[in-house]
Amino acid sequence: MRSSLAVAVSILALATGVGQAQQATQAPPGQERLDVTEEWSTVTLPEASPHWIWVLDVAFDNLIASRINIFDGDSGKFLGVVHSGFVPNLLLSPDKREIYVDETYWSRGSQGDRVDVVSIYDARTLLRTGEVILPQGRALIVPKLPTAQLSPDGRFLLSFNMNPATSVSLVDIRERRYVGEIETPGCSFVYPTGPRSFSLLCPDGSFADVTYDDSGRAQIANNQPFFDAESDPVFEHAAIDVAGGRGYFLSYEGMFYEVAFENGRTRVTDRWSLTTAEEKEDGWRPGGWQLVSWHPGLRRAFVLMHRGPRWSHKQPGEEVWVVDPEANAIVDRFALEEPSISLLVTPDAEPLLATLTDTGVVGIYDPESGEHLRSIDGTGVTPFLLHAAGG
Amino acid sequence: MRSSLAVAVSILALATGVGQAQQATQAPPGQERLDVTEEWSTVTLPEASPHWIWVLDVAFDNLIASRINIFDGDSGKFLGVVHSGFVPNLLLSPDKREIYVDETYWSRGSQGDRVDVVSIYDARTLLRTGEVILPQGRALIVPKLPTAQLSPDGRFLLSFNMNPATSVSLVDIRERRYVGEIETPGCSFVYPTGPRSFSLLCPDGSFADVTYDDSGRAQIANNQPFFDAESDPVFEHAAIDVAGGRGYFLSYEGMFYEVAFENGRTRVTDRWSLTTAEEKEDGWRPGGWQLVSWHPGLRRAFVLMHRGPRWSHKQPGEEVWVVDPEANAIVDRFALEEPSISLLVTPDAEPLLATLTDTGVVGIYDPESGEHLRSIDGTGVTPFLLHAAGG
Amino acid sequence: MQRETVLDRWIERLSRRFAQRSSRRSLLARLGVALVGGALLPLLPVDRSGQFRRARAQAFFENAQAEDDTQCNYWRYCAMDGYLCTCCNGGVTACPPGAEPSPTSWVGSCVNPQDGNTYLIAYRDCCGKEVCGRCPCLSTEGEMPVYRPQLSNDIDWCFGARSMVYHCTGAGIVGRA
Amino acid sequence: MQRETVLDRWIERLSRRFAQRSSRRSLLARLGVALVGGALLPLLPVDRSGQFRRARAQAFFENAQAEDDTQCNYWRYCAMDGYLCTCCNGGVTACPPGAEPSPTSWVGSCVNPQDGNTYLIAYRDCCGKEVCGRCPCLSTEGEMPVYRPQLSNDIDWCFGARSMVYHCTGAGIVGRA
Repeated sequence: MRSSLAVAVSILALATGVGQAQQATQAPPGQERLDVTEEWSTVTLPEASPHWIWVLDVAFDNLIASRINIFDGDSGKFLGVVHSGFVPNLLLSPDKREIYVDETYWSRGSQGDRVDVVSIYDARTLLRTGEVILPQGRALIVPKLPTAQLSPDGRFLLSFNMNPATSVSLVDIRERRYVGEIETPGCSFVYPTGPRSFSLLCPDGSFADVTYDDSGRAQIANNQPFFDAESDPVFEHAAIDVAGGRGYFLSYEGMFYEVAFENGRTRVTDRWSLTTAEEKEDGWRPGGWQLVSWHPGLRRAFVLMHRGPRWSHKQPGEEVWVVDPEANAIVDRFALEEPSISLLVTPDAEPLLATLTDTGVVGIYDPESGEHLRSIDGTGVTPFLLHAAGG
Repeated sequence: MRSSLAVAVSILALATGVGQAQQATQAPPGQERLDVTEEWSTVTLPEASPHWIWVLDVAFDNLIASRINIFDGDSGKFLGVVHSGFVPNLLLSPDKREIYVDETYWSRGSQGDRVDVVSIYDARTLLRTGEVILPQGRALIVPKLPTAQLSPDGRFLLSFNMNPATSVSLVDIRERRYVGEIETPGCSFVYPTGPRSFSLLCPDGSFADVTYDDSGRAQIANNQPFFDAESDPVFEHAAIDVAGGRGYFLSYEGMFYEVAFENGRTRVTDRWSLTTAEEKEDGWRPGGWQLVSWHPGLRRAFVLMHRGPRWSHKQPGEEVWVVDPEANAIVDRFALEEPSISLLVTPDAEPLLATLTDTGVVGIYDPESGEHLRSIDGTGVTPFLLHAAGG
Repeated sequence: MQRETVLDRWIERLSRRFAQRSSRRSLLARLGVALVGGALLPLLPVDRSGQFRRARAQAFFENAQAEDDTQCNYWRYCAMDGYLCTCCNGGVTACPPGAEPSPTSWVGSCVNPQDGNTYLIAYRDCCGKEVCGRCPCLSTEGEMPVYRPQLSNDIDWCFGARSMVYHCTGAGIVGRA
Repeated sequence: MQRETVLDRWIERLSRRFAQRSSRRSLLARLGVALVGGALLPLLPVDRSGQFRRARAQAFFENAQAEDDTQCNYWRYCAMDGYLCTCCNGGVTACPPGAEPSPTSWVGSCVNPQDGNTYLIAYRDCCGKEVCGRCPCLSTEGEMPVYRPQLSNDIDWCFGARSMVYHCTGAGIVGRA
């Protein structure tokens, strides 16, 4: 009965409509109609420039609706957006062809069944081309770079878990499958140290060093503590130069730790203070969120510094200090237009330095002169992280 | 291998931790510890007061993450929130025990599989207690009251569909099941007219009148147009008094149409202009979003009015005009603190008038004196609709 | 005739999407008024009531410009509702990366201040991607309630696209009115 | 002894949630350091480094007050990160309607300006409901990186709750430090 009624009524409507249409067709003679019809298309992005800045906005006001906004650091132009889920992590493939988002969804917005997933996007179309489900979940923490990392060749994605026991999920990106879980009890994050190795930070102030193979078999080795985790812990964000076999960690109080990566093992080779006694007296400390970035060509670390009391480790940086780890020296420092929580130096030969305020303003600077080139507003509601392709 | 490694390392960690714990336990003798431990609980709401104002925020900046914020109109206090999906509609059960949200989700945020659903919440705990899936979808339009309605006894939920063919899905709330689809080709919305009847507005300016039974069998009857849909259409929002068997519709240009509901049929009984020739000359028009509300005890309609040109039908109202449909007269008018897109008069014997700006400020007024009692800020990012329980 | 071409293309595309209703006749019956609207689209601006001609005198047109399509008062946006695709790395008739132009649209009739002519504008939503969030605009010249869907901008006009998720809106010329 | 009671309760509750790992021994092995933290929680304020005592001199405590628990400088919030439940129709130890207090927490050590004493504060997330969005606060007195989870406020601390979705945070006294 319902369908016959439907047909009857819609035929009536259709008849009426056609009648009106014919009537209208006969309206004003001589008047041109339909002389232009524009075609529609969809924009495709070119290969990412190393000066594109990817801003990850965790969107604290709606954690299930985070987003990744892409800007051209040279022009400030908005290039596109990838919408993401609960406390996501972003990874850009080394060949710049794909984007991976390590993220969490629920089947009814913030209710229903939880799923943890690596979403795969084409970097030019920004279309979601696949996903790999993470059956062991993932660590739900405010996004930090070492929460998920790629192997240097881009073959594997390593995703840190905390439930609250800790482990690392291994995803084979090439084969689009979950390989397994590497147990890393008590230690956190993923710092790649070589082609098939990474290290973690442990609560006692030591590294745990992990090597793994393509089938997910892993070996873990412990080390002696290299910092005092009670009195002066190192930040989670560090400057990692896998190709160069080096990593640089810094502490709340400004200690700078230089680490060599050798066959998947860590060895702390040097430690010194970023600040002089006088600067300490003035309260200079590193701080913010993504507070350090490494440029392999310049062989410099860029660090956000501020003046503040102890426990001000999340305070935005007012200056950038340029660190030469070979000379154990601050070789430059310059003031920022606005205090910033995160920074990134692009990985190319003519790099830009991008900074990020907690209100979503990206500043673009020349990292060698410190000159402020431009600012980009509206990069997010509560953005935290900056990424660049090929970095 | 992985699990034995895990156990080995975690036992190590545990041993270390326990050692530290024991050490600490022996620290400062005589110092009190753990002398207070506070219990935690969860707040449960009382039965909704008729003065509670439910603000539906469609959240244009994140359409998948809308929300319904609840405030006490007497105190301005925030009482709770129900997080909802894509362009939701809210319905409050007549017995005030449940909340229904007619909404749409995708399995991966804004990607993946779509599901349309009536979510059922307990009104006191705000816990999601069930859902009924809508297999025929629902109309995805910016939320308007007539997009989904309950039968007057609360037994059935009627959800308008547009795909773009139109129909109405019938959900049996008591039995928590989808009953079926009532085809309503070409006509839109749900205006309840009786216990098991509703009407729709058709593109030619007429009503279609539908009666249905508990098994979902429906009959549809057409009518002659009662307004000119080309030159002066009626707004979607209308003042509906099902118990009183009356409905009041108004047009872009301020015509007021009085409709009698009799055994599931509509009959237009009167039509007159809200504005005098002089007021028309000054540009007075109805406008906004939820621009009219009816109080059955006062027997008055409250209408948002503004001065603006033709096609300013979504412009916020600067005044509220109080309409007596028996006298065909404006019996009062008062200015608002801030131009508002929506309004609601609470259904109780000592009613409040609530208004809503497009920036999320709710104004609370005495509907009889027009006195501004208070304002409530921060009711949403882009809120559109106001609801009250038992209305 | 262009009217039939547009209509046919729309039906054909919808038919492919809704494969279970593949015959033109049954689709026509199914779509009812929506299709009526489809057929009517190019003709509305010259309808008998003359409402669009009267509308020319209104506020939008007085402030319209033809230079910057990232502003709400760009002349084509006289009945716009949504985020401008031109602010989202799309264009006035191009969807931003990752979004798909809907095969369906609502329409408006806008005056181009450069030639003084009235053009029929198809407002197409770009779909399949959560909102862009840049340059929200609302204009309501000739905009009608939802029960006249082809002229209503409150509707998610992603009908026929792969996904009903709304990203932004463009404004393409369909013809002279 | 209270320490064991709190710990036992937490293990018991987690055990019920993670039913597949129901023996206390296997759960202990599984949780590893997290449990170490659980055991350590009430004891940290008197650890040898004395960091919390030094921290008393810092900025937060100078501006703290004990009157209004809907303000970020309410004394218990010295290591708070999140939306205050007190602004969301919850309380300092009560979750708003529809949210569940997490059985787990991070901790801080805050000075009550009324009695000058230092109290161990358990910051519990209220869970199972998308963010409240009112009164965001961040304080970092004694706050540690995520690799020391019990002292880190960047973690979604809904472990053991029915859902990991974060709504707001409260601050309950666990004991005197």
